[in-house]
Amino acid sequence: MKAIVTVMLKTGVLDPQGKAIGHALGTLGFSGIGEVRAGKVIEIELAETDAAKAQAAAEEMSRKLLANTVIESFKVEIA
Amino acid sequence: MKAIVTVMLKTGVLDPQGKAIGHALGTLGFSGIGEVRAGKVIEIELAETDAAKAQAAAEEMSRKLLANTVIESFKVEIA
Amino acid sequence: MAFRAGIVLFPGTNRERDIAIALAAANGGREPVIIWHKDTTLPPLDLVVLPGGFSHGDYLRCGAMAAQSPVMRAVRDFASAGGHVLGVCNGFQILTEAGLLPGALLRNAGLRFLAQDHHIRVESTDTIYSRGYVQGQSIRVILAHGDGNYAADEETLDRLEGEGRVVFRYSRRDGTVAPDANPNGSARAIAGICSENRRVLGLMPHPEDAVEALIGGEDGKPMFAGLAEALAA
Amino acid sequence: MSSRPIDADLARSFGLNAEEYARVLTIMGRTPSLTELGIFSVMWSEHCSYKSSRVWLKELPTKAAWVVHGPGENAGVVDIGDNLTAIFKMESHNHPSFIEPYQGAATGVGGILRDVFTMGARPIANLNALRFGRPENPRTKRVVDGVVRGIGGYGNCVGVPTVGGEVNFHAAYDGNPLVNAMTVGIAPRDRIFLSAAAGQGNPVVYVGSKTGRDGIHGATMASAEFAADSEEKRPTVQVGDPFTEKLLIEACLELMATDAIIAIQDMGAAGLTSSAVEMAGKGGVGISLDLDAVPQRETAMTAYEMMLSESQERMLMVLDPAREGVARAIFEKWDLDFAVIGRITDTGHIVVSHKGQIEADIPLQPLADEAPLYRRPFILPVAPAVLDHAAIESPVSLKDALLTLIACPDLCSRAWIWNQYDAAVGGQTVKRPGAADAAIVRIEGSRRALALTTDCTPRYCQADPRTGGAQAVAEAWRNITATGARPLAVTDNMNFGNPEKPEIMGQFAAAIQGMAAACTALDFPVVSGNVSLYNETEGRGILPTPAIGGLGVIEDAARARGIALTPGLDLVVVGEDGGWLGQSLWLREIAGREEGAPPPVDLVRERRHGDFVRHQIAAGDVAACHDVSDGGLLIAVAEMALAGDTGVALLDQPDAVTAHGFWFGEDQARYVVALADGTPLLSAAHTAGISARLIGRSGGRDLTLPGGVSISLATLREAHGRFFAEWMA
Ligand SMILES: Nc1ncnc2c1ncn2[C@@H]1O[C@H](COP(=O)(O)OP(=O)(O)O)[C@@H](O)[C@H]1O
Ligand SMILES: [Mg+2]
Repeated sequence: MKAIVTVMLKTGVLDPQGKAIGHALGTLGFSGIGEVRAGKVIEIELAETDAAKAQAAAEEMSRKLLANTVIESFKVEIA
Repeated sequence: MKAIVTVMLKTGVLDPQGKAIGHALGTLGFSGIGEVRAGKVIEIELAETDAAKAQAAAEEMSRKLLANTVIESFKVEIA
Repeated sequence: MAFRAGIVLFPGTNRERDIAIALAAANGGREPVIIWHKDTTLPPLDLVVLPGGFSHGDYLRCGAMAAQSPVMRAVRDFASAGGHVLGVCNGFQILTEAGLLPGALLRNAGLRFLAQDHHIRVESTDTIYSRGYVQGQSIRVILAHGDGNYAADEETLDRLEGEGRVVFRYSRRDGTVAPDANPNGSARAIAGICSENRRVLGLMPHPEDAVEALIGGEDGKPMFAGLAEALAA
Repeated sequence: MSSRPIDADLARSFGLNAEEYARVLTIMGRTPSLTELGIFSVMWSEHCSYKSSRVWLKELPTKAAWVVHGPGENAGVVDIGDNLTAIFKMESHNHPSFIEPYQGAATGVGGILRDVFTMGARPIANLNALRFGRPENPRTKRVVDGVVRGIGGYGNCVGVPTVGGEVNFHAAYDGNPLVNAMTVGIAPRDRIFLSAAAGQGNPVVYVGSKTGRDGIHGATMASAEFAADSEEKRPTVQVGDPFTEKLLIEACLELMATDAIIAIQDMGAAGLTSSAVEMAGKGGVGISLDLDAVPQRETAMTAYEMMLSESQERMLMVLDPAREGVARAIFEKWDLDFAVIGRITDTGHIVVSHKGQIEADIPLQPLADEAPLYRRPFILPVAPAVLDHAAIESPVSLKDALLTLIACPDLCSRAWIWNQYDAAVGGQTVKRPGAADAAIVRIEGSRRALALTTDCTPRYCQADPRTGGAQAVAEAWRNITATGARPLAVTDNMNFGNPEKPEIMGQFAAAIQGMAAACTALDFPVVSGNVSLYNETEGRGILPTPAIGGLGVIEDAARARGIALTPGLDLVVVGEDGGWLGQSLWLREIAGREEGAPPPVDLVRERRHGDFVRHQIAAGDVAACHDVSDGGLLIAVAEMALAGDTGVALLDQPDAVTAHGFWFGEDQARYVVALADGTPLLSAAHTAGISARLIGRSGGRDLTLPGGVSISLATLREAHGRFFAEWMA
């Protein structure tokens, strides 16, 4: 199976990268741009075949390594 | 609307970050880890209300700025 | 005769003084003009320099936002009219992002910022930037980058090699190229390449920080001396 | 919003005790509003008011002919000649760096940079003094990695070279690492900017990043009812944006070249509150703020949140109204927020309004004058007994001791760290990390250079804080001297445990006394500093760590000396023969004992030896010089050999001392000086009544110990480089 982990800064935490991207999009002439947030996505091939177990494993990986839960939140999808 | 742009290195382009994450997961005791790829996700709030137009705009943003198509591929979702 | 150099200042550029000092020293004390990233035209120039730094904070991808700035349109026109453009470090990243040089610069293979002296071998002396050196010479320069891992598809790499456009390669002190002397994982140990017409050059190391015996050594000096000689002629 | 009553209970959760809250009530003559209580609590916090440390800090000497501004301004200012000043300060970001090492360290660098450029200086160098827990502790690695990346991430991006620092490891820092960051800047003597506001009606201008709910103090975190949304517990961690900081530096310096600024202050701890209160308070004026005008990143922020937010990369200024347009144009050019958020008044009050309501109205004078000040009970530590050094036997050979010591975490190569720091940007770094006892950074356009160092030996301070305090100052002075530069002044960062414990307060008092004595004896005044208390976890304090940042000047950068040996030099030790093993690294790492009294600091001797060495360097014959500190003489020699990639053949040690005592004793006031012919120096020392001894000669590819045992440079280098490489692999 494949776990897709998306890691974003928690709401309220300054996202300088998102801010800079939003600004650059404006400069490029795109209009109607609101808030931009930038995050990470990590795709992990897993030998696990049980979706629930894969989900649990990926969540543990996220808590332990992939996300810095002091400032980031994460989301796991299994595909 | 919100556009969610996921940018990944193209297959074939070496992904040292993904490799390092895979290695670290192994060290942490996770087993059955196959290939790991690391990418970026950019969430953009758009004033646009038409999904097709939002999709087109986000694709243009991706081609112009968000992805470097020499090495990266991208995917746009509208939410 | 002095030559006319211009340095483009992007928000976040931080090695503009270093390169200005190196250029002025090679150019009879003449200070380069500073060009603002929002400018849409360039003054008459013999050389445009995109200096090192963290343009736009290196956010998203190094050089990506700077490559889209208004001034880059003018720089592209300048280059296609045969102008000389030098991109150092972040400047090299901007040149690849702008499509003025092929390939891309990825995160260093070790995933850490590298700030240390390293040797590079001069592979081609057929540019104004490298004519001051001897082919095969190894020079000591400083690296200061997090994203210097040069990548391009095999076809592009072969073409660059075939056309003699690999100008600098990471090497040991004695000039041998080896995996243990490749600090950032660059394809074929590439440290610097030039355009087809040999007038646009991008390189990751900082020759501008090696123009004085007291500070960083003098191995960068021939670059500036050489281009002064070529451009002032 | 909360309906929790404002009372002594709430005040306590904000960190104000009953007596302090009673004082608030007297000043206000009524129950304060939530915002007012917040303002009192941060202004009277240990961090802003120095309530436990102020009585002691007064004992430090702060004056000299070359001191332009001592403590009390954003940073210290000293005259360095050529009509220029050096502006510098050190500051801690300990707790944030434990919670989130990368951002904690990064924002620490950002904060100290602002303290310096707010005074009109262009930052030209950063240093960092770091203390971490035991490497065996699994958490330490993550902290080290994050802190180093954070310091590099911020400093490299803003383009200020990181040129030096220090690192120690000790179990006492397991739950409480120390991250002390120092910035040095340069400003023309007649263009120094201060924070005292003036001019009724003048605009109060906010520039930089927008305000969010970053880092609002822990009290509010704990009481969820104050958060507008409780869905997600907000982190107190601030995220740094070095890109914005870089723009802020450039925009501020551009504005400072005009005559628009009347007063300027960075928004550091306690953000808008402390900057507004301090500017108005120092100027003896009043200030009114309209929070509706504050650039905001988040929605529905309350007055309380905006006043206490610690969002980074923001500055507050009072402008000449006639130049407001000029100023606005500069900030717009750099794409930074610029907003007039208030006026200077003559009321002597800070008045904060938001959405048509007065949220705070506090008289400034009592807020400052009646801030609590404690002379906390203290117990001066008892100095440990001096060990009988001659009776200590070595369990291993000199060679094995050397190879163990040079590989230990406290003495191994720090290259893994400094190779992640851009030390060269700016093109003026004459001596990078590892090249000399102090970093040498030239002033652009001049031959003059600054010599910069940070020093402290916490294990000495733990054993005897008075000696440790003096030693830290002496070592900084010595490190500057060893380059040939003239030491000018000091910034300090006092890192201690809980001051409410008399033993900790005693450590603090004793360290200050030692520092004061050394600063006075060495003409090395303290011009700025920072105090970080309550560095404890689970009741266990850190080692007392008064980190010293030293600054010196040398007229000609080309005359600065490093530690690297070249072949064909005599090595001469200036100083006594040594043998002091108490609290030495040899004792800890080889004999497994952390014991005894630390080496005494004889300030008269320190000065005499240092002045002698500096004079010898100025005379021009000295090729390399290194002070003797951690690890003793043999470590100093080995470091010189490695730095120059040149071997050394050592002579026999004197009979009066044991071999390990001679080679690893940590006696103070000593230097290894290398020069082609040591004879004239030896006789000059003799004439001056200074002990000096020839200990060897450089050349070859080996370090040859007395008795003929050789260690190849390659072996030595492998041992020196092993620790970080293996640990971080
Ligand atoms: N955290 C650090 N950042 C940058 N340089 C450092 C750091 N720690 C140590 N260094 C450098 O390593 C060298 C050796 O440090 P140290 O052993 O503390 O020197 P000394 O004992 O002579 O004061 C110095 O050049 C110092 O500036
Ligand atoms: Mg030291």
